[in-house]
Amino acid sequence: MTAVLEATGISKSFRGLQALRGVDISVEEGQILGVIGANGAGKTTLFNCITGNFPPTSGTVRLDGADVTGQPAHKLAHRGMVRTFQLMRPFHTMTVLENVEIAAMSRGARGGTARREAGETVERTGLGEWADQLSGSLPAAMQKRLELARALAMRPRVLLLDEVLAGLVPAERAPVLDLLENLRDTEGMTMVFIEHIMAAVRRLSDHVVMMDSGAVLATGSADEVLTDPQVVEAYLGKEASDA
Amino acid sequence: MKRSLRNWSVVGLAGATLALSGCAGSAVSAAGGDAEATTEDVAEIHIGALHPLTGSNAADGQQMAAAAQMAVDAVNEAGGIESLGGAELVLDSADTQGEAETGQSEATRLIEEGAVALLGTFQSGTSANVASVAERNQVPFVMDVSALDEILEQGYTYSFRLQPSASQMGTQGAESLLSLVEDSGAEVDQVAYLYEQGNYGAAAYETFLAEAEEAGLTVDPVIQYDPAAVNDMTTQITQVAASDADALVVTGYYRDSLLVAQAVDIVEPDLQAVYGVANGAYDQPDFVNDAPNGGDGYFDANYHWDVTNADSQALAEAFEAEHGEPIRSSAVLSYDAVMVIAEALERAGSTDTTAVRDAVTETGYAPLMVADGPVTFDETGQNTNAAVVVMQIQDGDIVQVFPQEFAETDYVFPAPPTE
Amino acid sequence: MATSLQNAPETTGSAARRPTLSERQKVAIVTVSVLAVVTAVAALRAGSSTVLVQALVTGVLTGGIYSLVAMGLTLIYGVLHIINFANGALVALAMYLTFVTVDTMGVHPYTALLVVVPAMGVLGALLQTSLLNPVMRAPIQIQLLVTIGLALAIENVLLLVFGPTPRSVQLPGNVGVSILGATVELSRIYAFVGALVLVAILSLVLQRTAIGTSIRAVAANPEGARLVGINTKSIYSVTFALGAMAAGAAGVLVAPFTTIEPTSGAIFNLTAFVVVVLGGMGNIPGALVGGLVVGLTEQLAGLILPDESPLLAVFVVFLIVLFIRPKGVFGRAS
Amino acid sequence: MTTTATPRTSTSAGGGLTGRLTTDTGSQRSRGDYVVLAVFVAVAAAVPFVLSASDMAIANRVLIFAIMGVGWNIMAGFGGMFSFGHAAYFGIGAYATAYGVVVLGLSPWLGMLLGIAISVAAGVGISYLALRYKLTGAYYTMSTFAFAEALRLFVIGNDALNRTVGFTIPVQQGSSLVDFQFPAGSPWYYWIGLGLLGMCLLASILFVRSRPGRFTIAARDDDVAAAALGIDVLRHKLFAVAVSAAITAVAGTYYVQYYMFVDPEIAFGAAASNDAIITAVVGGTGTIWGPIVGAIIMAPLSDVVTGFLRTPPPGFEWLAGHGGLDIILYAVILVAVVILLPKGVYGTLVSRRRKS
Amino acid sequence: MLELTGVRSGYHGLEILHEVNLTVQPGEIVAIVGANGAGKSTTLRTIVGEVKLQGGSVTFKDQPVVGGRSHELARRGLMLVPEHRALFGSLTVDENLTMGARARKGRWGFEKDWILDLFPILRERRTQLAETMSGGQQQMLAIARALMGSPDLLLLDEPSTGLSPKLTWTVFDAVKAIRDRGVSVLIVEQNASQVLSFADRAYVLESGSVVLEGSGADLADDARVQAAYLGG
Repeated sequence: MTAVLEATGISKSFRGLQALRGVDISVEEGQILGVIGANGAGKTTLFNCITGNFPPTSGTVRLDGADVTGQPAHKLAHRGMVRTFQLMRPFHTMTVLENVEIAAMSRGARGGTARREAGETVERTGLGEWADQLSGSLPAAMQKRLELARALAMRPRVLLLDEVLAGLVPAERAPVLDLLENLRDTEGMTMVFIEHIMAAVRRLSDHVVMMDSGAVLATGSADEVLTDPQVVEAYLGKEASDA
Repeated sequence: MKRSLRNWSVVGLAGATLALSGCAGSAVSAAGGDAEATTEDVAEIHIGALHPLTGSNAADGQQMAAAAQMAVDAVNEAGGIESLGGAELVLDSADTQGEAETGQSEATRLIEEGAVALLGTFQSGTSANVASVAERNQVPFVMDVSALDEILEQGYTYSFRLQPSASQMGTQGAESLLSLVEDSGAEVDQVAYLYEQGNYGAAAYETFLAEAEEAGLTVDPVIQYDPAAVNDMTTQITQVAASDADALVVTGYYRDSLLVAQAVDIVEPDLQAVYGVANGAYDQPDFVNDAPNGGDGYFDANYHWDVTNADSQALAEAFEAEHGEPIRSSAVLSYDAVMVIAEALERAGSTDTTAVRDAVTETGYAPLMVADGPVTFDETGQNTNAAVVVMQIQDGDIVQVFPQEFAETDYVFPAPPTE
Repeated sequence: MATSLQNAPETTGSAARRPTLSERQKVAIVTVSVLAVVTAVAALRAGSSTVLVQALVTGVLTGGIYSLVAMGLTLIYGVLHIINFANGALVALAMYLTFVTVDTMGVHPYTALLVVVPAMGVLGALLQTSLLNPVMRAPIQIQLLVTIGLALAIENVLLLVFGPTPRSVQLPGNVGVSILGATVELSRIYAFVGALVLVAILSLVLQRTAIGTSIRAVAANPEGARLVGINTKSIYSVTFALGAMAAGAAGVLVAPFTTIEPTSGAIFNLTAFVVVVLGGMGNIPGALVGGLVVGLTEQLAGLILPDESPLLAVFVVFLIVLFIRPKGVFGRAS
Repeated sequence: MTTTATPRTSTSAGGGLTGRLTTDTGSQRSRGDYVVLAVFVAVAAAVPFVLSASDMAIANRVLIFAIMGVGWNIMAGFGGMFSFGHAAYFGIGAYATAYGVVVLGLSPWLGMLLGIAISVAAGVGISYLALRYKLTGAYYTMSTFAFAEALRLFVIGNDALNRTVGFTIPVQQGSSLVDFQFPAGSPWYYWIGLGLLGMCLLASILFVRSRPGRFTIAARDDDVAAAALGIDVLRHKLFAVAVSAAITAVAGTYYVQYYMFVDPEIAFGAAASNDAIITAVVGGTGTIWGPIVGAIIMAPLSDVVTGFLRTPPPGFEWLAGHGGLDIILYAVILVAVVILLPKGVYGTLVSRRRKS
Repeated sequence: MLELTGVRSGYHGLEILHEVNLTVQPGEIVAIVGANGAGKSTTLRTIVGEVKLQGGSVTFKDQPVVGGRSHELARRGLMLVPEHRALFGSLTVDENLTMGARARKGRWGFEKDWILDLFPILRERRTQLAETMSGGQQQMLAIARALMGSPDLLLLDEPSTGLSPKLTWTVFDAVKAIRDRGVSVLIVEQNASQVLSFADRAYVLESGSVVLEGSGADLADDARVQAAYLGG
């Protein structure tokens, strides 16, 4: 099997500050890759480089084997790679339904179709009762779901999720995890997700990459990575690994 | 319509003017009585005056409105419009704020309120706008001040202009300069020309150039500038100083012409004279206060009220007595404009605006301004007898010095701007 | 360029790197060589070395005046991120205050500084406190609209009070002097020196005084400033007051060689914006350099393209710089 | 385009007024907009039967302000690009019409199309540069301002465009719809202007409901999110600029045909830009109807003040003969609205109603 | 010293913190730990009044904290070092420290020398611009700047972010030294094990609510804390 998404040697520096140092990741069709690491490790920057928010300083991004490095975000979205944002970015003057409708329209759905699809997606992501609320005044947890709903309305083949569970109480997490799992299992959706909640990482990831200071520190299965002494030290601090 | 009345009109007008200077005009008004047999019975005739009563030209605008009112009062005192049963004139004065749109809406309002003729407006842009309103409403419009040639190049049949156009002033400015030089016996072979780069400056310059070249006068260097942006004229005056020019000719507005004077003062070019053509500063009393050395010796060829004319002097005295400030030439032009309209009404004997327009076309009114003769409009509506006079600043006073017939005192030439 | 207040809000703050010396040298070399070529062309067109020298000297002097007028603008932008459209109106107000002072007390025009500058400071503080502080968290356009309103109000109040007739202020002993064969009015030299002094004073205030350090701190990071106990709103008011005082000083120094009308300051508005953008918004010494570039461009363009308004050349330079180097030629690179 | 949220400037070009807007985003309530538009045009069409001829001059000015406000609002209100130089598009419309009529002998309607075409090309060109080079905040605002100024200076220096004099439309006697000329005081100027305004409003409503319009609003709200959802932000913003420039150019044409005169200051001066901005801001940025409300408030100000001063009531006589009062009032209203009603008069009413 | 009672707060009318109760006594280090998005930073920002209080109360030295006036709080002796540090990037190290002292209003002070002894690297870089320093140095400068204001209570938001383990310990050692001079410290950390090893007391925050509280040592051994981070 070939990698659907493959990023090799991604480096990024901002005004001389090295945020990424030669990061390699790849994910195969229908698989889920978890990306973990402390705040400031460069996870979101990696997403930004991959999804075309800004070009990497060096390195290559391949989607379905084609070099898409530096292509603008909107083109990559139409090639099937869609992302969510850690800091929610709703179209705040629009309702939840309209937010999702925009995504459906962008994918190409027309008028009533876009609206119907948006309604379905809204229901599917548990936002049904919020559909007519202005997205700007939504609780954070609902905005998180909206991020996901909008991305799903694009019917992506590769979905990049940036801390989609953050801010959700455990009871709220389960349906989201179920949904993601379902998407992978029934639709074969490929995913890369940044997450701090390790239970979720353990449950979803086929593969895990641990980042630290802009570089990949460890990679492997969830169990392998989460028991790696280096990882434990970086994550929990020195004493925990000593203990 | 009433061509036969031409002779009468001169008499009638003289009467109106005399009334102002305190003499009774009753003798002539009787003569006017039988001029129009089919008199319409009207009690009042409205004339609309459009001037910038506020805005950056309000000082002129307010004087112009005041002088127009004095003209109306004079006509009414002399018995009103005899041919219309002694109907009184009423001046409806409106504020253009110096803006084209306001000028247009105010002109429309005045016409709607019954004005049979309009006068104004000072700013050329506003006048252009009012002229189109006048044309569309078929109401005569007599421009007192507005120099831009283009206003009357639209084929309008209801618009007239008393003052010399910019190009007339350029031509006559050159003629005056040439005769002045010849008269003085001085040697001027080359002049430098400095002008604001708008159409006003360009028209004055181009006609000046044509006249000068014909007479063999070299015009070089020629320098234009942006009057709205310029902050310093030293470089331009240095260009003049570096040339062989014997005199400097300047066409510009107040602020920039003052900058020229300041630069001339410090660069000290070797010039026999600074000579304004239609200059917005060199005939202004303020300039005497603001300029280095009081601008002593500066010439300006411009329209001006005729200081040598007794009627004009009487108006000036009356104006100063009533309003506490010396009358400006712009105000005298407004006075003349009302008189042209009044005289036309008298001959038309009708308040039909087209009849009034036809009568204006035939006017022969002798103006209080310096002129080559009575007001005579050509087919575009321009007063062909409009003329400039050369003024000079002498010991803090702005005096008419040339040509001889209008001179109140002798000119000084050469008059180097820096002593 | 330590007096730069520019902490571009677009940057993430901590990671900004100053331009290296070589970068700045590059800019300087390009600027100087462009100026040299333009000067050569101007020399050919002028055909006289006297005229060229005069144009260069005049360019430098008017450039100084432009930067003088722009100083308050750049200071206020640097700290408050407000494009103060009322800067020109404030300069005009200062000119009228100068006129009134000289007219009623009969003093030397420059002594009006003692009256005008403090008065403008008080006015500036009041304006910021009452009108601008309430909208400081709004997008910059909102503050821009407030200053547009201010500009219209100030200019028209001046018109209402003083009427449209131009006023003037005479400077005793204002004669022409010769510099390098060029002739220059003394009052313009004083204004140029005034610009230099103002740059020095503002730099000193910002660098060496407690209040100046607070201002720079607020400019650099308003949140951090609040966290160390600085009342940012009062610093905003102090800064606007300083900006208005700079406009006041400019008004006094410019008054002797210009006619005083309600729009006398607005004439400088356009050039002042160009100066500030060229110099890097918020960069005080940059404003001086920007002023010189504009002054020289205007003078040389006047020689090269006598048919066009020299301002057109200035604006074309402005647009090019905006697109190619939006942080200003002499501003920090980002 | 950085994803880092910044405190004072939005990441969208020109900053936008994001966060202070109420937007009629379209789908929920704009069926009603068509009805309101129809009623508005029908009621407004009766105005000439009510007002006197001189008051009609004010009504026509309201129309011009309104069209300019609607045009500006597309770009700044819905597109988030705060233009400070809409005089550029107004002026191009005015000059293209005047040049077409006077020099080329075209019908003013063709002149209008010419104006729209040039205006759109210029707007898209300059905005492409501004967006391409990511001018934001103050720099974007400055660039729009500088563009209008540069055009003004260009015209002043251009002989073919009559330099400072501008153009005067030749007067014809009688009415002609083809030549867009009627006797003075004819209500046809008003009706045509109202028709144009109606079409511009219709364009505005259609835009807000259309795919490009909704994508543009999405990009205004958050351009990064919009791009991530496959929206070509640059293309849609340029489309908004094109619509905005076209509408504003129509105002220019109407101005020229009504006043029959244009010069560089009228066309490209800062006052024209201010009028467009202030009309929309006072009424309510980012709403369909805000600019109409703004125009009704702001356009008659100068005439109202002039009328007031013509016969000042006791206590105000000293104001007669002094200029500037109208603009002071204009400025005070602007500042008061910006500080106290940041959503504008109409925008505030709408959001109050929504809350209650 | 600091008391939060039933605090509810959030942004744009939506609630992030639900009924949070929390106290800090004089001279103790209190830690708040929890996953990303649990509301840790919001708690700190609520304390300094940068986030609007929607219910409950925050008192500092028995006086209520008023929203929007964080500069007054600094003068009363409460200094926050935010996660992004909020340094004055275009000012030098020395100037940053001088600005910090602005908050000092008649309180006993940390001497500048003592502070520079705590972070000797700052002494070498006194004339360097803050924005040109490395992340670790900036963190130290941020703490040093706050200390210059002689706080009675120091709030630290994730001081270990972006620091190497070695630097992290330098910072934590400094925190202990600060506490030892009698200053209360409220510290928010992702690096749970480390911070719990020296905190006197700690709260575990989850989805805007306090789910656990106790002594640092107790919580360090609590399996539920481990679970919160590594998912068990």
